[in-house]
Amino acid sequence: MSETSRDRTGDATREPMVVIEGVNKHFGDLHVLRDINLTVGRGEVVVVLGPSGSGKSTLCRAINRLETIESGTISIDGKALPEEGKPLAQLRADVGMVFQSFNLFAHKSIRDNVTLGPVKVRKQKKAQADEKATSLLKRVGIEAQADKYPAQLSGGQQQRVAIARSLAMDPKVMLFDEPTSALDPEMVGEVLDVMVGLAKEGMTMIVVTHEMGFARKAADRVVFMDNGQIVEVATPEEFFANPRSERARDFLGKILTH
Amino acid sequence: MSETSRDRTGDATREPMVVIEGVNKHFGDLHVLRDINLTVGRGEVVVVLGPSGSGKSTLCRAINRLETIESGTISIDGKALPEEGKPLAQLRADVGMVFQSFNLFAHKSIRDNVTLGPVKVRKQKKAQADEKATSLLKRVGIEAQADKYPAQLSGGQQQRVAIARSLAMDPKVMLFDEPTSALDPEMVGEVLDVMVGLAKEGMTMIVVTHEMGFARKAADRVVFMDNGQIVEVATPEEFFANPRSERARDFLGKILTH
Amino acid sequence: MLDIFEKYAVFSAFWMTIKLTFFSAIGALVIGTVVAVMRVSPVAVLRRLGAFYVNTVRNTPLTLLMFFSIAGMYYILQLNLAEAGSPTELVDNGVRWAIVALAVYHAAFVCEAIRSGINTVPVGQAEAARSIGLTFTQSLREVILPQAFRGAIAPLGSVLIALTKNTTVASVIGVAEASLLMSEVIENETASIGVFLVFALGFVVLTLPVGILFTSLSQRLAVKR
Amino acid sequence: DGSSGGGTGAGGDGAKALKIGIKFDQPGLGLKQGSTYTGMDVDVAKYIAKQLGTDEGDITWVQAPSAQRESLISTGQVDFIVATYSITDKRKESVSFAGPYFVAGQDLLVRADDSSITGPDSLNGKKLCSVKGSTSAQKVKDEFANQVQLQEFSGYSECLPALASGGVDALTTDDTILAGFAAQDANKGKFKVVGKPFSTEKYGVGLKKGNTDLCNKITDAIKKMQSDGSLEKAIEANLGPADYTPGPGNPATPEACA
Amino acid sequence: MSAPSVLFDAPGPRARRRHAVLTVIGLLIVAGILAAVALKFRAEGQLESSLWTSLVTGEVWSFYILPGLVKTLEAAAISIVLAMVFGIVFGMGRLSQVRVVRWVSGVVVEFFRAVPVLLMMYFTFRYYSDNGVFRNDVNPLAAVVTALTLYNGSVIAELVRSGVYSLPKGQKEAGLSIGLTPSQTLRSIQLPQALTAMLPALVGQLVVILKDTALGTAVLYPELLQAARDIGTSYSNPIPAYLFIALIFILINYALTVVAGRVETRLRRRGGGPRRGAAVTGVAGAGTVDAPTDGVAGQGVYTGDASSR
Ligand SMILES: Nc1ncnc2c1ncn2[C@@H]1O[C@H](COP(=O)(O)OP(=O)(O)OP(=O)(O)O)[C@@H](O)[C@H]1O
Ligand SMILES: Nc1ncnc2c1ncn2[C@@H]1O[C@H](COP(=O)(O)OP(=O)(O)OP(=O)(O)O)[C@@H](O)[C@H]1O
Ligand SMILES: [Mg+2]
Ligand SMILES: [Mg+2]
Repeated sequence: MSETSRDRTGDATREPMVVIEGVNKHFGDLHVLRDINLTVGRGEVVVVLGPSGSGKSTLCRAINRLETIESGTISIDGKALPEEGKPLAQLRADVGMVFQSFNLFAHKSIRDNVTLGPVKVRKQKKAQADEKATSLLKRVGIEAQADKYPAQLSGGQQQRVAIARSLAMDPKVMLFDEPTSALDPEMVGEVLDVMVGLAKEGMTMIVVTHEMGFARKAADRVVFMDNGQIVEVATPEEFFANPRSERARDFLGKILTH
Repeated sequence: MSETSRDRTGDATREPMVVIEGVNKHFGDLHVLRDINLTVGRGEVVVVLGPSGSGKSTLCRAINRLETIESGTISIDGKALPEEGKPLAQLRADVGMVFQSFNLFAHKSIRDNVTLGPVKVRKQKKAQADEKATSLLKRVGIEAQADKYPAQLSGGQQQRVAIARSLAMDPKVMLFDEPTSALDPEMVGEVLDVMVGLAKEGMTMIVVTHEMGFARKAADRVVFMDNGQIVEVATPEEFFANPRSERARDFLGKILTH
Repeated sequence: MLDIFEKYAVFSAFWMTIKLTFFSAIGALVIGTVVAVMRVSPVAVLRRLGAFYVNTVRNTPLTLLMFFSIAGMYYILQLNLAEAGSPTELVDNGVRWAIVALAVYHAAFVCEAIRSGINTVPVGQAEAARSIGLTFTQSLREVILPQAFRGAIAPLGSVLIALTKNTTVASVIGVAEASLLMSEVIENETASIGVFLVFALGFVVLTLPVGILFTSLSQRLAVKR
Repeated sequence: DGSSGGGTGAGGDGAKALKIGIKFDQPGLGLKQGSTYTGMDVDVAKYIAKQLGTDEGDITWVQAPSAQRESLISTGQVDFIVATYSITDKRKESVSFAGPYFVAGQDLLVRADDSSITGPDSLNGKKLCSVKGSTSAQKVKDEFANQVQLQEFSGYSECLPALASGGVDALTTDDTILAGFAAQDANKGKFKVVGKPFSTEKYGVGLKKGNTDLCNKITDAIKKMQSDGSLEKAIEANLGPADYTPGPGNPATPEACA
Repeated sequence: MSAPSVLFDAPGPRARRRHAVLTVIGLLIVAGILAAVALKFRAEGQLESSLWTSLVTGEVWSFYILPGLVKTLEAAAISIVLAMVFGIVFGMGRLSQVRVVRWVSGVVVEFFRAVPVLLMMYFTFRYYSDNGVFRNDVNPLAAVVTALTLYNGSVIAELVRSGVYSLPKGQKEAGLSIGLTPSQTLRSIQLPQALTAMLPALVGQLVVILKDTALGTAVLYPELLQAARDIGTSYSNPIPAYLFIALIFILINYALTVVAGRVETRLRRRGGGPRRGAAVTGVAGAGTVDAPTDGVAGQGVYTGDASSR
């Protein structure tokens, strides 16, 4: 508890972008989010760690209301999360989300995957959206594949398209839920490189990952969850060198030994 | 080519357990195994590395004839691989195999998964097989779950059961095909620990894996494959410190940077 | 509307529907299993024959099969399924050949249901069975069939329901089942919605429990993966 | 003479076109063979049409299946029907009849070499074929031979192979229909009509109830057809090849229109 | 054969010899049955050439077979279009947010799926005739189309529903997360994919409809089977005529089945196939990845096919 309240103060120099207060959530009898408090500042990169089932994905999904919460509040850029309808859709447009399993729209070409949101939600002209898509795809290194379909791409390429799709909406914050754990090891690097680039450019990011290298290299803070609670919040240096809680030590022991 | 022939000499002090000579295999037009030569000595631990699609799994599966080969010979403990029927089944009983996706028998309890082979193939008494199963399950740390079904266990637990199932047959050699890549990171360790233990006890093992830690810790030799060929065979120290081939350097670069 | 129960033998017509369903279901299961075995066998010719059976039968209107059955088999080939010279020879042959036609037709679907059951078994299960040294028959008995059977329950249920409804086609060769009676009733009376509902609900009553039973069976026995 | 023509049920303002209902599937009576129509009923209809001032080319032939005859007339889809239409009191309630032009009777068709069947009462223990939903078979069973066995098909033509192969012993319906089948080229010499009709079917021309004008004209036409020998010729041409002779009551005496 | 079989190991030399023996036995049995049938048919005079040659005359084709085929295709085409509309409307109904709509759609769909098509045809035909709903010569078509539409529409409604359900959950979530509203997501993400996933099953359903038009003879609809009966009447060769028409049905339906298969592999290649990423996540992945396509296609196989006549 002491750690979680400590976090509230966060990085005083940053304006808060995502504010999570007193959030609780059950799945049936299972208490998956227990009184979560977390503030993420503008431009901050927060890595969420924790064992399987600790509630990391649920937290991530709650932030754009893919999961509803039972109590507490979540606000983004000062606005409370709307409950439904157009306002909720508008908010989600401002929050990019990258999934473990990519979830590219299987029936649309790569380009159309990237332009769908801008055209349908942001009401951009198709030509304008196309232009932007091309530059985003170039940035993630797959402009050559723009006319292919998702199934024709490797996992690493698909995930980079997914990132471009999110970026096309000019999101205020981006959520990543284990973006590399469905990838072959040789492809992990190419996706992490894109993410490190984003972090450097000042994107606000909440990243659930097991890639300690990324956490060390790009995170401003590490949040360690276990059993639905935030157990520890620290800078990566502090956290990896000297985890305060027993559970975090145990977890790191398991992950880092091999 | 020079490397592959070099391997034949292998470790001169070891009696050969698995001998692979001049093996070729196509899938349609794709030449997935190109003139493979490899000798694995008794008690030796060989780690097979290589990019996705390089033929590692195919090689592994060819060793107990889950894939047929087109030319060349494979022999185990001095006996050529039988082509079918009882002799093939008997040989397979001597070769343990652990799959990426565990493949526990979904409709049988953990205990029955482990005792099925001993009872049906080795014709052991049920009581005796049960006793042995209990001790094996204890050894891999899941004796408490013996009466559950596979779906009720975590991935790490399932994979440990799969290892116990293979061990119950007292195999002469064990094949592992990416045994940890379907696992959550915290569970990788528990499976690797069991494998390291086996290696220490002198089991002959052929392990396809991306876990460099395991390779460093337990392997006697590392075999690097690319595009259906064995490109390099070396001790782990040599291989990681100073890969001779361009392709291996490239591969290691991708895997180890993050 | 209820007086049709007094004027017509509604229940005995449905009893015929039930008998047709029951016996042809058994027949379809037997033939379908044999064809399924052929279709999954490693022998190319048997696989082709099995596929030929399924493709032929499945693409022929049941009405035609029904006609071939009685006209071709009984009247032309003179395969008598009843006691020759018995006073019920024709009726018996009609019913029995209808059962044969229904069985032959639905066997194609049973075959596909069984195949889809086998397809629910991941290849890894078979490979694991082989890799611990089980022989062909052992891995079939211990690992594959127990799982395949459970996977086939739901599709088999669908076939049984379809079969129940398809017994109505026996009316084209004059078998006195429910739909023949209904066509008689609306011929003599008028085509009132009420009469239709009586017969339609009869089929709902017959098929609903089958659906519920098979769904719950398949869920209860499902292999958890 | 018939130049006034237009006694059509519908409008009758001098139009010469006629829509006439006939059977399409009864050889010898009303059979559609490609674009030609043959049979006794067809000849009768053509003769009547001619008397009404309509050329053969202006006749539209409409299929009039038994069950639909009344509604074809009442909804004006035909001007009149000549389709083995028996005059009964029940039908007179909804349509008017001109005629009868012919008296048929229910009879039996048997194999040419079968002398054991001499009439309906010799059918006990025999097998009888008829069409689904027809009352003629039921009549045999109820009134003459309660131990007769019944096979019902959708059409008479399906009974014939069964009769030929000995699967059934007799086919029952109006003697005209039977004679029509027996007179077909492919059946010549194979079957015979027993020639002991056991019912009286007075074939009339059905038309809209209360159209006495048209009824009278048709009655006149029928009388003329009888007197100039055309009717006899039509019967001989269509049913004669089966050695059929019209039963008692022929030539029929048309009734006065009500 | 390259795909690993659940049931059989790769054959060795002894197995291959055994297969050869079984091949010969199988062929002999089939040849024997065919010979016996042919002999009996000849004895019954059903193989007389005159009975068969009449089937290949231009007259029979232009006056019976082709018109019958046209009628069959006409009824099938109208029915499939209406059934699609019915199916999409009620399928969406079953997915509706409004409980009453969901419930009513459910009852309608379940009812019409449970009632035999033939029963429905008998009834609608009499009902239309007695009440003069359509012109008399249209009544049979109307009855056929009504029965086929209600039944197959209900099956398609289930296909739509299961198609949408079988999509990976992530597709909907990805749609929502780029800011589409739930109904936009249903329309531009879920439905198109569900429809493509359904396409093979839908073509399969076309076979069912085409085959079921043959029930139309029961209400005097002049389709192919009726044409066969008419040929049998005109040329006194009912058995050859029926066999011949059966052959036509089989060929058409088989062609459609092949088309359905092609469509399926095409779709699989382009999009629906198992994704590499999902497969790597492991056991659970391996199972669920195939589920969407198999789910729909499978559904098609047994609800669609089996319920056909
Ligand atoms: N839709 C759901 N219904 C019921 N239980 C759920 C659901 N989603 C998640 N859970 C459960 O909630 C708990 C937290 O799940 P969550 O996915 O948030 O964990 P996680 O930390 O992301 O784990 P992982 O590393 O495995 O992804 C787990 O025990 C999970 O089984
Ligand atoms: N049954 C099969 N049919 C056709 N091609 C196959 C089959 N199995 C494997 N392949 C192909 O053979 C090549 C080698 O496959 P293999 O699975 O041995 O590679 P791998 O090194 O194990 O890769 P990974 O790291 O992805 O498991 C790949 O290109 C693969 O697509
Ligand atoms: Mg998660
Ligand atoms: Mg592999």
